[in-house]
Amino acid sequence: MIVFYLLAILSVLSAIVVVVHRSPIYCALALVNTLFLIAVMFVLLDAHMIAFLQVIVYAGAIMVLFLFVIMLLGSPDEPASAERPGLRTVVLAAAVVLAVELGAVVAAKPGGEPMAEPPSYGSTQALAERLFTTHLLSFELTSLLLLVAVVGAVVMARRRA
Amino acid sequence: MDLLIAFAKCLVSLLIVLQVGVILLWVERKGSALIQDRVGANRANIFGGILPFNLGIVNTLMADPVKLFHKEDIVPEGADHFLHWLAPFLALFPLFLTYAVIPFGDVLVIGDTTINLQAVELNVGILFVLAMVSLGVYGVVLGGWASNSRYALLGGVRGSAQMISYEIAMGLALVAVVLTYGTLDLQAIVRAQGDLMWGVIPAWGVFYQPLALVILFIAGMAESKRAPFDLPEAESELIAGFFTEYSGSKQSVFMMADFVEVAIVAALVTTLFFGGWQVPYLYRDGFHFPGGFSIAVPSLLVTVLQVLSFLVKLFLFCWFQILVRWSLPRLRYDQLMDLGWKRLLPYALANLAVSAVLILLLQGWTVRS
Amino acid sequence: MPEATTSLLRWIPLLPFLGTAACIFAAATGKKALARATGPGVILLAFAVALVSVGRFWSLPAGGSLVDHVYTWIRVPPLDVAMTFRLDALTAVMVLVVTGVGFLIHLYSLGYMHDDPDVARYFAYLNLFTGSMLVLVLADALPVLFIGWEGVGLCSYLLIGFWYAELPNAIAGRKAFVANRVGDAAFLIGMFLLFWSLGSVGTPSLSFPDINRLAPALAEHSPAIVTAVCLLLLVGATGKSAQIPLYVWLPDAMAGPTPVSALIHAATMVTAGVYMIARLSHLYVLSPVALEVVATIGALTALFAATIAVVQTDLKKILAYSTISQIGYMILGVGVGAFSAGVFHLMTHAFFKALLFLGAGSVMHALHGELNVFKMGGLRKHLPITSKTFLIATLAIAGVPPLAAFFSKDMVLEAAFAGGYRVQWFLGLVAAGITAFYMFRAYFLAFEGESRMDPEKEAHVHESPATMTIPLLVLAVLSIVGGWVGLPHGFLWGDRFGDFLQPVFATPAAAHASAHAAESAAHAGGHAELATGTLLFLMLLTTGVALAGIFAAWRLYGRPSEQPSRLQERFRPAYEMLANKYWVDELYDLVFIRPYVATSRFFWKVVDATVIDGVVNGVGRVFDGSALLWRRVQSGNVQHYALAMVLGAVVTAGYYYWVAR
Amino acid sequence: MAVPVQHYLVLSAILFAIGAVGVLVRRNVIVVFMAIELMLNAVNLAFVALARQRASMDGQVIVFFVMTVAAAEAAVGLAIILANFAQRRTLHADEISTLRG
Repeated sequence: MIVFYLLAILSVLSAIVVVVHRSPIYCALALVNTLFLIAVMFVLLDAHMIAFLQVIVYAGAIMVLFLFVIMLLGSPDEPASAERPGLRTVVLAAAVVLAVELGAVVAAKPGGEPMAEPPSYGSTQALAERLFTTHLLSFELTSLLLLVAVVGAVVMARRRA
Repeated sequence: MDLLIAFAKCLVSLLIVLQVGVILLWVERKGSALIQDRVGANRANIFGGILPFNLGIVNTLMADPVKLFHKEDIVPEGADHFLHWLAPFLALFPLFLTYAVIPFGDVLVIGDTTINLQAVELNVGILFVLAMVSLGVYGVVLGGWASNSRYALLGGVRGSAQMISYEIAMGLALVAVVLTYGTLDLQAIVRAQGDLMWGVIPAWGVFYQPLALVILFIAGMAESKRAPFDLPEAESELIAGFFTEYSGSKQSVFMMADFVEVAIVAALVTTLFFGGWQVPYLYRDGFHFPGGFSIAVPSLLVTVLQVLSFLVKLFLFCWFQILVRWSLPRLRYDQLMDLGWKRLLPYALANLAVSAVLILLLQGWTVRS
Repeated sequence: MPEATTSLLRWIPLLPFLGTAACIFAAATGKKALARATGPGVILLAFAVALVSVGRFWSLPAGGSLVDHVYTWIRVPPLDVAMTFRLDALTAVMVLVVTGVGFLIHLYSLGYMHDDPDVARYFAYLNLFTGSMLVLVLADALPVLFIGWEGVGLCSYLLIGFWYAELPNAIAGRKAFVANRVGDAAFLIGMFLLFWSLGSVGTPSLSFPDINRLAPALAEHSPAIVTAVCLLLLVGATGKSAQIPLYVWLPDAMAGPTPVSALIHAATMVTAGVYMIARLSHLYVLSPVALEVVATIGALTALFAATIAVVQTDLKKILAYSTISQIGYMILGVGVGAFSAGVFHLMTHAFFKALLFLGAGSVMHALHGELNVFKMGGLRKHLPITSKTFLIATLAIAGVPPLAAFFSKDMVLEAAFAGGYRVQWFLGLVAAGITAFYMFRAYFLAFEGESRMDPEKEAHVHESPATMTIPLLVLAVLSIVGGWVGLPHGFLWGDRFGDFLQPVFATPAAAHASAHAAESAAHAGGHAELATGTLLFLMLLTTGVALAGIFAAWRLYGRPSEQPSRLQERFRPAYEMLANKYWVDELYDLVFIRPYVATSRFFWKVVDATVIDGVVNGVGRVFDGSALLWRRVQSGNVQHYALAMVLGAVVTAGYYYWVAR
Repeated sequence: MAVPVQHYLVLSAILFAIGAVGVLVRRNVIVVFMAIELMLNAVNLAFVALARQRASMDGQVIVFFVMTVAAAEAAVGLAIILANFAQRRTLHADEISTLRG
């Protein structure tokens, strides 16, 4: 219980750093941190496999790629932009309203105690069984998507040369 | 009591990895000297050479860290202080954590208490290893970037690309092993290797998955950024790569991480392919050789033998890595990428596919539960 | 009715279609040899399959049929059209004629089109045509028949305009297409009307067994609709079969290669209308009015076209008008309810008319395209086989016993007489005499007498190669013996052909819809009720008329004489009228084409240019103007778009929060 | 005592909104991209929480797919950013306003 609220507060703070910090590197690190905290929450929610995938895929691969690109492009710190204060206000207001609305809407519907879970819940095997039976087609399509992404990335990268 | 045991196990684990790391420092010095036909570290010999044997190891174990920790900590101008400080620890801690899931022995039975000799019992141990290894790259990247130095930056960029690339082959090789044993739990994998193939050969991973072993070993060495994969450091090109601008204790942390990584690769190889703590034909109640010949051994002794077996294997593979490092020249960058993407990756994929088919053929189509 | 399922029938049309594919490939790659081999080859195979199928059909009990369900084409309840082929007696005759005569003409084409550079394209079209025609005759449902119907129309257009580089040929093709479209439109409306109206008496369906089954109930329910359907379909038939009023395209269709004229515009396609009416006999017998109209149109066309043929000088034009005239006989036959007689004449006509056209082609081949009969003469010496076979065909078409058309034409006329259609019978009889006259006129002018050829052409005159003469000989034999399967009743073995076809057709007697039908049933009920004496008299009468026509032709053209030109002078107005084909083309031009063109021009210049273009440009201008305003939204800045999305999400979530909860 | 699923969902909504702000106000496209990843993760959290609530694995399966898509998106997106940078020498979202390369 306490662990969750600790994680929640930390992850919100960390997410705010992602959005407001002027150095892209720090943004990326804060995001890694957020992702890591969310992974821990996944563990709390009995989603072990997903939690580790979160670390391996997001923190270990995707975010490294981001850092790689940031370093490659030598991305400078963003100046504190005072050019669009109006926009900023609108956006913040919209975001607050959105958060309140979304929170209210999603929190209002479900309730009660969580359902009893089978002993294998969250295990690699349980995930794999769903993945390779009910969602087999989606899974195979995912492989296609990744292939397309690989080809697309290579083409984009090649064009520069 | 349980908490105490857990704490003790973690301590043991940490001690093993730390000691292995420090000992490797010495082994590497003397070993490289041996290979290059020179004497190696030979100063500050305790007792001034009175003893008939060299105690350089003590020197290295004690003096080197002490010296390093006393040096000035230099942070380059324009560097990001926080990240510069953070990077070495980001490099080291995930590696320590990795060690927590490596089993270094079977169970220790004291009275009624049975203690599993693994710091953290995790049923997705291999995933944990992969996760931690993939986090190790942050130390390199940040170290390179935070130093505000071209050399360091280049080292960091190289390091991140290299580690991401080899992680894939490594992961695929691991998947093949997981397929073979049907579990992600490292302790369970080691236990499964206690069986015998055809009643004679220990059912070690090396016999089931030889190709995965090779791939994992190569990828592991690439992950640890040591020759012939030391492009991120590449002293002849980048001075010291991503930790060019480090000194004193921070540098020692980086070097520590280097050796710990070696130890982890060795531990992984041992655990997954060479039976971990298993001693051939040794069971909980003693030796049972094929042919019916048995020797009864006390339980405690069995445990000691197993831990020793694990350590011996661990050092063997550490030594092998040092041997490789000092034997082979550095790859070119394109060769590095070719090896990772065009050799190891396809081989790992093929290995996985063949393994999957064979396992299905041998075990039938039923889902293992 | 016993049915036997088979998967053989689909190959009959499929083989020619495969041949088309092969020939298109050959045309694209220039492999003429491939086209020459596959073009006739697939038709021969189709003929063989047809023979096997008919053999299997033969072993079925009377009234049976072979059925081949290939797949379900359209299923939009209540419309359910199956791609099903059915082979019954009528189809058996048609399939054998189409594949048999078709093969002979393909064979002939090998020689005739030998030097044409586009021979592959030619065979592609010809195969496509044969396949479509086979779909038409094998179809078990009206829409499937319509596929073939349209397919043959398309191929006819393609082949008439085969030498499209010359403008008149292309125009002739277009004319054929447009005339056919008029008929097709009526056909389609008839088909829809039939489908729609069948819904009132049961589950509507367009397959022939269902139409036959439901037709009596429909006639009971609304006889006017049956008549309307029959007349609409008849308009379709007049288009395809070149009857009044839509016959005008057929003479122009002679612009195509001569084997094409033989196959499409004589032997097969133009008889599709006859086939269609015969196929729907169960529907037609329920509408005496429609039958009356059919018979009248047939008889009128027979006479009308025959008179025009008298003054034509172009050999192929003569044959074209004679085709129109002969199809008139067939229509007359089916119109008087003697469906088997009509189909019988269709078959014999296929033999001798194909022979005539191929003979004409052989002459053209020899004379390098010369077609004017006044520039021929004495060809008998140079073209022995062609002239002999041509003579046989001429005798056959003239109705000289015991050649083919004698029996078939006679049967049609007898049926008309017996059915009480006396006026139509008389018109047919007169047309028979005129037919004998103009055919022998053509024969005498072309093959007998002195040569009127250009000397240099005469030097090169030669008999055609074997690939061309063998079909001539085969068809000549068929023209002689082809009629023997349908002798008058009670005469030797009698009307085997009619008996064979009998289970397929309805007889007017079977219908009890109206008083007229009952009356005609009382009159006839078939030829059997004619007294033998009457029968004999009729036969002698037609033979006499034919011989009179032949004699007149011999008197005028069989020997050198000034009489023709004198007659021409004397009956100048009549001659002018005939030579100008009753000014029908001019009439159509005045009544239909000019107003149509004028209307089109109006729509083009006024409606399209101002109204439609105005609307289109106006719409463009409106968007152009508003775009000036709206393009500010398209800033190109991704974040502005994202902001719009987020605001949308805010509104949506707000809706669910405050309103929809 | 278990944390009520609503709390997870509220956290998810907050993180989502923070990510949305990042997408809207940051000029650096890489940071914008990272904010999108943050939004994806917020949704993932909601999925996993609801999956736990309903004791159904399907929510986790969807998260698996989201991760895959995110990986593909990152690969292509970063490639585009690289190509774009090579072309225009900028990472600012508001300067990249034409599709022409």
